[in-house]
Amino acid sequence: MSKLGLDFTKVERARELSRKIADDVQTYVEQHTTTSIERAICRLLGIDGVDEEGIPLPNIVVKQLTDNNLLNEGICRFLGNTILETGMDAQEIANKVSSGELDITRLKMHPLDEIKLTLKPLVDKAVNRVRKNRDKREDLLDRIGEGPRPYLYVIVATGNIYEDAIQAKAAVEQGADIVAVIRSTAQSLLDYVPYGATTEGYGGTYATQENFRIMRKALDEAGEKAGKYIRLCNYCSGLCMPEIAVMGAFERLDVMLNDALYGILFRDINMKRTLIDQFSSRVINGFAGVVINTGEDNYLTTSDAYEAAHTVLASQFINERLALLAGISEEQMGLGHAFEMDPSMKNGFLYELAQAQLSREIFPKAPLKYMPPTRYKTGNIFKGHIQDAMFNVISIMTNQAIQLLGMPTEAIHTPFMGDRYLSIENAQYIFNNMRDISKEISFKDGGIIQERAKKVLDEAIFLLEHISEGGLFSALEKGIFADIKRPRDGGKGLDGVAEKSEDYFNPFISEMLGGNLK
Amino acid sequence: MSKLGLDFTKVERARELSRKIADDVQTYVEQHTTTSIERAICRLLGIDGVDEEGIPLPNIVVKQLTDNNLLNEGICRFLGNTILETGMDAQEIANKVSSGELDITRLKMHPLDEIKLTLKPLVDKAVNRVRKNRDKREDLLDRIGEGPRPYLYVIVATGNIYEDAIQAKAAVEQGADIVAVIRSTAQSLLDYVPYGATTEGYGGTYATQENFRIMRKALDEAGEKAGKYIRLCNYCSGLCMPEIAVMGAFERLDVMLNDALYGILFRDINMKRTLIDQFSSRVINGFAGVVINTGEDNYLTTSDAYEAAHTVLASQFINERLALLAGISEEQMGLGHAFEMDPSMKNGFLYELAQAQLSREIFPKAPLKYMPPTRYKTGNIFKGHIQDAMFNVISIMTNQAIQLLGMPTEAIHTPFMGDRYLSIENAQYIFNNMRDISKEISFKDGGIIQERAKKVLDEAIFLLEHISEGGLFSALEKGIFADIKRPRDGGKGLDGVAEKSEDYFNPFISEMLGGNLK
Amino acid sequence: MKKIDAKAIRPYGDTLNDGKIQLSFTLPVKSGERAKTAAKKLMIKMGFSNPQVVYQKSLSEGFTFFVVYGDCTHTIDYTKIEDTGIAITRRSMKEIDSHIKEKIGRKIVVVGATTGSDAHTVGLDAIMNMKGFAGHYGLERYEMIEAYNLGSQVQNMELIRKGIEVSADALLVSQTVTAKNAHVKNLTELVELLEAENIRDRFILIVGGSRISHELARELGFDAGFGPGTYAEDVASFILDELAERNK
Amino acid sequence: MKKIDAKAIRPYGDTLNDGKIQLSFTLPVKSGERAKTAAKKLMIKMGFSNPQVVYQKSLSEGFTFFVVYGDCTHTIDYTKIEDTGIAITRRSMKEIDSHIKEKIGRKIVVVGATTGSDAHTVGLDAIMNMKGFAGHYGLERYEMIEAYNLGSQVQNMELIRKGIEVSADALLVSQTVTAKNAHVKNLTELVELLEAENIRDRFILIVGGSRISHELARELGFDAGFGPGTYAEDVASFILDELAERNK
Ligand code: B12
Ligand code: B12
Ligand SMILES: Cc1ncc(COP(=O)(O)O)c(C=O)c1O
Ligand SMILES: Cc1ncc(COP(=O)(O)O)c(C=O)c1O
Repeated sequence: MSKLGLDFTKVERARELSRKIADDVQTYVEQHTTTSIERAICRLLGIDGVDEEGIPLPNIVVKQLTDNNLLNEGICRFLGNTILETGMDAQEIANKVSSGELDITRLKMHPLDEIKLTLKPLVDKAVNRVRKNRDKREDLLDRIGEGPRPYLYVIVATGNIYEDAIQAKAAVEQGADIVAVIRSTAQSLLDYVPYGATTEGYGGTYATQENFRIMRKALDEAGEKAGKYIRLCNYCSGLCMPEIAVMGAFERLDVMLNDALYGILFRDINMKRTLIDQFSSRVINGFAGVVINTGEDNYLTTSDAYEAAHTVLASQFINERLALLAGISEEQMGLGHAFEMDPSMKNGFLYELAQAQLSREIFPKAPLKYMPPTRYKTGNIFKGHIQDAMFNVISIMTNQAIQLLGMPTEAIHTPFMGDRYLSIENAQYIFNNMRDISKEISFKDGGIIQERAKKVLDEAIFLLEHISEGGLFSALEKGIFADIKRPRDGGKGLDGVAEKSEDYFNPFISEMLGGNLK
Repeated sequence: MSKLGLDFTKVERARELSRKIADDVQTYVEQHTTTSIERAICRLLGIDGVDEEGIPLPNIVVKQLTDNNLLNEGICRFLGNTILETGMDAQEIANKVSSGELDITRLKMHPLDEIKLTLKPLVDKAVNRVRKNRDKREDLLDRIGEGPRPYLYVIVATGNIYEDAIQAKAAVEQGADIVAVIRSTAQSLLDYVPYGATTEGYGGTYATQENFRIMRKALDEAGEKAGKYIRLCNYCSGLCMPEIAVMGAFERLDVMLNDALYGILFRDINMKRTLIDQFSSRVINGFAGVVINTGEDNYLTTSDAYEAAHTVLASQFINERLALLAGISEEQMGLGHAFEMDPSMKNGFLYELAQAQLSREIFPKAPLKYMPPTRYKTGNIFKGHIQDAMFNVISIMTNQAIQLLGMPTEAIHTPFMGDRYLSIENAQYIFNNMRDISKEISFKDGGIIQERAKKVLDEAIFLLEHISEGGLFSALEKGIFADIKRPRDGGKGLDGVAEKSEDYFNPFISEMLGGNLK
Repeated sequence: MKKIDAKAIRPYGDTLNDGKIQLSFTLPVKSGERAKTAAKKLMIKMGFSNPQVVYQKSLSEGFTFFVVYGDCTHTIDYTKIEDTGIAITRRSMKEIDSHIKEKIGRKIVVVGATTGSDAHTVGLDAIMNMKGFAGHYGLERYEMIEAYNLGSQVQNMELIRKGIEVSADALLVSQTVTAKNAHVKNLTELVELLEAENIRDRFILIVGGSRISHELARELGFDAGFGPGTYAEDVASFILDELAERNK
Repeated sequence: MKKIDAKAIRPYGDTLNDGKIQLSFTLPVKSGERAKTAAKKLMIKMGFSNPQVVYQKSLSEGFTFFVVYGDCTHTIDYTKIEDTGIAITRRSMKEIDSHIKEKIGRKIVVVGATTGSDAHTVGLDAIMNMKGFAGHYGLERYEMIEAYNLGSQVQNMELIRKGIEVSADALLVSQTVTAKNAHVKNLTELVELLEAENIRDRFILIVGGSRISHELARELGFDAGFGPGTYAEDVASFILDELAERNK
C-alpha cells in the first residue's frame, strides 16, 4: 500500500508515454550498428590484445571494415568468412590483419548460411563463458551470501589498480558490499579500450580487462574472508559501451554504470552513436546478470534538485523502458537518483524523503542506486559527514537498495582509506540503529511529503508528454535534462555509426536477449 | 491526540502516586530548615561580601546561630531583632558580627510581631528587586524576541569567566539561545558560595554573584547584536541551593539546574539536607521566573538507558510534583532526559524516539531539557558528530524544547570554540532541514515505538507504586535511581539541618510562593 | 586577561595561546600501543607538545586510523603577513556596463572554457551563463560584454584559436580536477602555447576553480585566479582594472 | 608497487608515503585571505608540504576556524619504536582465583577509589562491581579477592588509611577529570603521602582512567596504568604478576 497515497493510474500513464518514447529510439537503434558494437563482437569471438603501438586488435580488425566502408555489413560476415577461408581462429586472423598480411574484406565470399554455421560454435563458446560466470555468481551468493540492503557501495580511485586493490580490501573489511573502480578521467572519450594493468591513471584507473581481473580476484578473496559476496562495479558509459560490457561479462563484474544519456549530457558524446551502443551493451549486461546503474543523479549536479526533481523521474521511466527492451529485468535496474537538495532549504529533508519514497514505490523491484550529497559538500568535512548521515537516514526510511556512500571529503579529493572507513561507519551506525523505521512510520495524508510526491509525478508526466511528441533526440537538443543542450549530430563518435545492410547479422543479440528473457 | 496511543488514565495514576510520594517528602521538608536556607535569607536581606579569609558574611552570621544551637529559630528573628536594637542595616550588622564586635544571639529580644514588622520593608525590597528582574526579562523578550524551539543550549567551561564571556559571545553569534556556565569541579560540595570573579577554576568557574553579573552583561550585549534574548544558565544543585537561587534571582539568570536527587546520587550530599534546601531554592527560582532543569539524564550515565528508561520517567513525575509544591509552573519545568542508548543497538533510534515522544506527550507544557549522547561518545569525533546529529533528529521529530547540544569532543575535553561552532551548525542544519517533520509523520499502531512507550510507562507506574509504599528516602537507600545507594543519614551536609522551632519564621516563602502562584 | 600578541599568534582551543589542534591520519602499521607511540612521535616531530591519541581504529591488517590532539608550539608573526588576495575595485553589473560604455566605448570580448579532459562546467557557467549563480547574473547577461562559452573538455589550442578569431580581451579558463596536478599541466601548457605564438600579451588570462587561488594563478603565469564564491562581477571588475592598467 | 619502508613510515591517504594529514584548528584572527595565509604558514612550520586550506569560517570577530590538509614530510623509524604497552600474562577469572588459592593461599585485598574531587565512578565500578563491564565480572565477584570500593570524591589520606586498615595488597585509583592536570596533581600527592609515611612499597599502586596510559602512570610513580577498554581480569592478572615479582 502506498505511503504517498499515489494514484497508480498516473504511473501507468507515465509508462505508456515512456514506451512510445523508447520504441521510437529503438526503431532507429535496430537499424544501425557502430564500430564499438563490431569490436565488441570481435572480443566475444575471442580477439584480444594490442599491437606494438598499443592499438587494440579489435580496433585494427574493424578498421579494415571502416576503411572499406563496410561497417554496415558487420564484422561477423567477414570474420566467419575468413575462418572458413583460412581455417585460422579469430585471434590468429586478428594478428595477421595487424601485421598487414591479411585483408578480410578482400577474400572470396562464402554463402551467408555457411558463414553463420561456422560461427555458431564460437558464439556458443562465448555465450557459455558468460553463462558460467553468471552461474558462478549465483553459486557464490548461495554459499557465502551477501550483506543486507541497502548495500554499502564505495569507490576506489587511486589511479593505481594495485593500490585500489589494497583500498578495496580494507573497505570490505570495514563492511563494504559493492566496490566501484573509478575510471581514469575521460576514458569515456576514448574510442578504444586500453589494455593491461593501470598504475598511473588520473583520478582513476582505466577500465581494462586486466584491471577487472585483478580487482575481481581481490574482491573474491576479501569476500571469502568477510563471509559475504562482494560485488564489483565499473563503467560502460562512453564511446565503448558494448566492448566494456563484454569485458565485464567475461570477468564477472556485478554492477555496471550504463547510460547513454550520461555520455551525451556530461561527456558530449553523440546521441545516435551512444544510444545505439547502449542497446547492445545492455543486452550483454542483461544476459551476464549485471545490475546496471543509470545516471539521472548527475542531472542534479547541474540543475537544481528541487526544481528538476521531475526530470529525474521522467528519465527513470525512459531508462526503465529502454532497459526492458534490452532484456534487463527489473531486478537488474539500478535506476539512479540523488540526495542533492540545498542543505540550507527549510524542510528540504521532507522533499527528499518524498522523492526517495516516490522512486521506491514506482519501481518496487528495482535496486535503485541512491547517490549521496556531492554538490553542496564543501571543505567543511564535519558538516559533510552529517549531510551524509541525513542521506543515510532517508535511505533506511525508504528502503533504498544500493547506497553509494557519501564522503566527508567529497569537495576535496577522491576518497582516502580513512574517509571511506568513516563513511562506512556512518552508514552502518544509522542503518542498524534505524533498521525497522520504514515499517514504523507513515506520512500525513495531504501533508507536505505526499503533496510533494504528487507534484513531482504530475510534472514528470507533463514532461514525458512533451518528450513523446518530439521524440527523445529533439528533447535532448532542447536541453530538457540537466539544462544541457546537445545537437543531434554534434559531439563525439558519430563517424562510428553505420546503417545496417540487408544481410548484416549479429548472432549474439538474439542469443543473449532470448537467453536472458527465458 | 497521542501519537503513541497512550492510555492517559495510566498517566493520571502515575501522577496520583507521585503526589503521595512528594507530599510525604514535603511534610518533612516544611518542619526543617538548613544553614543554607538561613544564609539565603541573609543574602535576600542584603548581606553580601567576605571577610579577610574569604569567608562569606552570610556564613559568619549564621555561624553565630549554629554555634549557639539556635539554627532552629531561624535567622530572621535575630536579624530583625538586632536591627530593632541597633538601628543598623543588615550589612552593617554582618560586618560587626564578622569583626567580632557583635553577637546577635545575645541581644535583648523584642516581641515577634515587632520583629516581623521591622523586617517587612527589607523583605519587600528584596522581593521587588527580584520582581523587577522578572519584568525586565519579559520586556526584553517582548522587544527583541527569542530563537525558535528547540533552543540551542551550549556550555562554556574554560575556568576563566572572561574567557567564558568571549566564548559565549562567539556561541551567540553562531546561533546559541542559552548559555550555561559550567561550575568549577566540586563546587557543589562547598558549604558556602565563593565570592568574586573566577579566573582559574577547574573545568569551570565558580557560581558567584560577580560571575553571574559578568556573564549576564556579556549575553545581554550579544543578544542585542543577535536580535534575540539569550538565556543564562547556572547550577543551584549542591550544598547551597537556596543561596545560589537568590544570586540567580538578583542577576536575572533564566535557567538553573536545580535537583536534590542529582546532589544525593552524584555528589553524595545528604538527602534530608538537600531536599529541604531544594524546596526553598525552587520557591525562589519559581518566583524569579527561572526555568529549572532537573537531572534525570544523569541516571543514564550509570544505568543502561534501555533498561532504566522507566526510572527517568518515574523521577520526572516525582520532580514535577515537588516543583509544583514549590510554586514552579509547568512552563518552568525543564525536566531532564537524555539520548544515551548504546549506538550499536539495533533499532535503538526507535526506542529513543518512543522515549522522547513519551516525555513530550506526558509533560506537554514543560520545556523539557534533552541531554545529548555523552556516555557512548569516544575519541572518534566524526562518529560523535553523527551521534549528535541523530540526537538532533529525534529532538525535532518530537518537538523538544531545550536542546543541550552534544559535542563531537565530548569524550575528550570541555568544548573548544570550534567544537561549539560545529555542534551549533549541526543542530541548525537538521532543525531547519526537518523543521515540520513532527507534523508529517505518525507511528504504526502497536508497532515497536508505541509498544516501547507503553512498556516504559507501565514500568514507571510499577516503580512509583513501589516507591510510594516505602517513601522516597528508603527508595534512595535501596539504590532505585542510577544504581546508586545512599544512606538516609550519610553524605555531606546533614549537620546543617535543624527542626524548626515553634516561632521560626521565614517571610520570603509565603511572599514568593504566593507571589508566583497568583 | 592575556592579550593577543600579533607577533606570535597560536591556535586557540578554549584559552589564548593554548595551541590546540585536531589531526586525523592513517599510518601504514598494525594498530596497538606501538602504533600509538609512533603517532605521538610523529606529532612531536611536527612540533606538538602534549600529543594525545584520543582514538585509533584498525582499517585493515597493517593500516591504522588515528584521531589526535596536541598543543602546537609554533607561532606565527601575523604582522609579517600581507594579504595575498586579489585587489579589485568591485563594481555592480550596472556600474561595469556604464564604465565600459563611457571609458572604453566598445564591447569587451571574453572567451571561456573548461580545458583538457576536465568536464566540470558548473563553475564556468556560474560565471558566464545568463542565469548566473546565487543571484549574480553571468557575463552573458552584461550589455557591454560579448561572452563566448565553449563548454568543457576544450583543448587549449582550440581556446586560443577562438580567442584570436573573436579578438578576445580575456580568456577565462576553468579547472576543477586537480588529481595528479592535472590542472597545473593544463594551465602551464596554455601559457606555453601562447608564448610560443608570441601572443601572451594579447589576452588577459584568467583561471578559476575550487582549488585555484590567485597566488597559484600568478605562479603559473596567469593574470588572476579565482576560487570558490566568485561571482561574474569580480571577474568583470578585474578585467576593467587590468585594461586600465595596460592602457596607462 | 612501492613497499613499505619500516625505517621511514609516513601517513597514508590513498597512496603509500603521500603523507596526507587532516587538521582543524582556530586562529585568533579575522577571517579572510590573510588568515588563510597564516594558516598555511603554520602548516609549513609544522613540516607540511602542499598545505591546503579547504575551509575557513569566522567564529566571531577575530576568531577563524580552519579545516586544512597537507602532506607531512616527517617520517618515523618504526623499527626504533618498542611497545610501551603493559605486559601482562592475562588470565580468566577462574584461572586467577585458582592461582591465588594454590600459589598464594590467602585472599588478595584491594581497595579502590576515585580520588580528589573527581566524581566519576563508572570506570572504577566497571573494574570492581559484581556486575562488571561488557560481560566481564568485576573484582567483587572474585572468590579469592576481597575488594573494597570507596566510591568517588575520596581524599588520598582516606584511601591510604583504609589501605592500612585492611592491609591491602593493592590500591586502585580512578581518575577521569584531567582539566588543568587535576589528575596529575591528585596522583602525585598520593605517591608523596605514601613515601612520606615510608609505606609506598606496602602497596601495589594502580591507576586507571580514560586519559591514563601505562607510560604516564609509571612516570608518576605508580606500578601500572590502565586506559579505556580495561577489564577486571587485566588488573587482577597484573597484580598476580607483580606479587610474583616482589616475592622473587
Ligand atoms: C558536479 C560535479 C561533477 C559533475 C560535473 C557536471 C558538470 N557539467 O559540471 C559530474 C557528475 C559530471 C562529475 C564528474 C566527475 N567528477 Co566531479 N564533481 C562535481 C562536484 C560534486 C561539484 C563541482 C561543482 O559543480 N561545484 C560548484 C561550482 C559552482 O563551484 P566551483 O566549480 O568551485 O566554481 C566556483 C569557483 O571555483 C569559481 N570558478 C570556477 N571556474 C571558474 C572559471 C573562471 C574563469 C572564474 C573566474 C571562476 C571560476 O567560480 C565558481 C562560482 O563561485 C565536485 C565535488 C564538490 N562538491 O566540489 C566533484 C569533483 C570536482 N569531481 C571529481 C571527479 C574526480 C570527477 C570524475 C573525474 C570522477 C568522479 N570521481 O566522479 C568525473 C569525471 C569528470 C571529469 N573528467 O572532469 C573530484 C575532483 C577531485 C580532484 N580534486 O581532482 C571532485 C572534487 C569529487 C571527488 N571528491 O572525487 N563531477
Ligand atoms: C558519565 C560522566 C559523568 C557522570 C559521572 C557519573 C558517575 N557516577 O561516574 C556525571 C554526569 C555525574 C558527570 C559529571 C561531570 N563531568 Co563527566 N563525564 C561522564 C562521561 C560522559 C562518561 C565517563 C564514563 O563513565 N565513561 C565510561 C567508563 C567505563 O570509561 P572509563 O572511565 O574510561 O573507564 C574505563 C577505563 O578508563 C579503565 N578505568 C577507569 N578507572 C579505572 C580505575 C582502575 C583502578 C583501573 C584498573 C581501570 C580504570 O577501565 C574502565 C573500563 O574499561 C564523560 C565523557 C566521555 N564519554 O568519556 C564525561 C567527562 C569525563 N566529564 C567531564 C566533566 C568536566 C564533568 C564535570 C566536572 C562537569 C561537566 N562537564 O559535566 C561534572 C562533575 C564531575 C566531577 N566533579 O568529577 C569531562 C572531563 C574533561 C576532562 N578531561 O577533564 C568529560 C570528558 C566530558 C566533557 N567533555 O566535558 N560526568
Ligand atoms: C551513468 C554513468 N556512467 C559513467 C560515469 C563515469 O563516467 P566517466 O568515467 O566518464 O567519469 C558516471 C559517473 O558519474 C555515471 O553516472
Ligand atoms: C541537575 C544538575 N545539577 C548540577 C549539575 C552540575 O553539578 P556540579 O557542578 O556538581 O558538577 C548537573 C550536571 O550534570 C546536573 O545535572
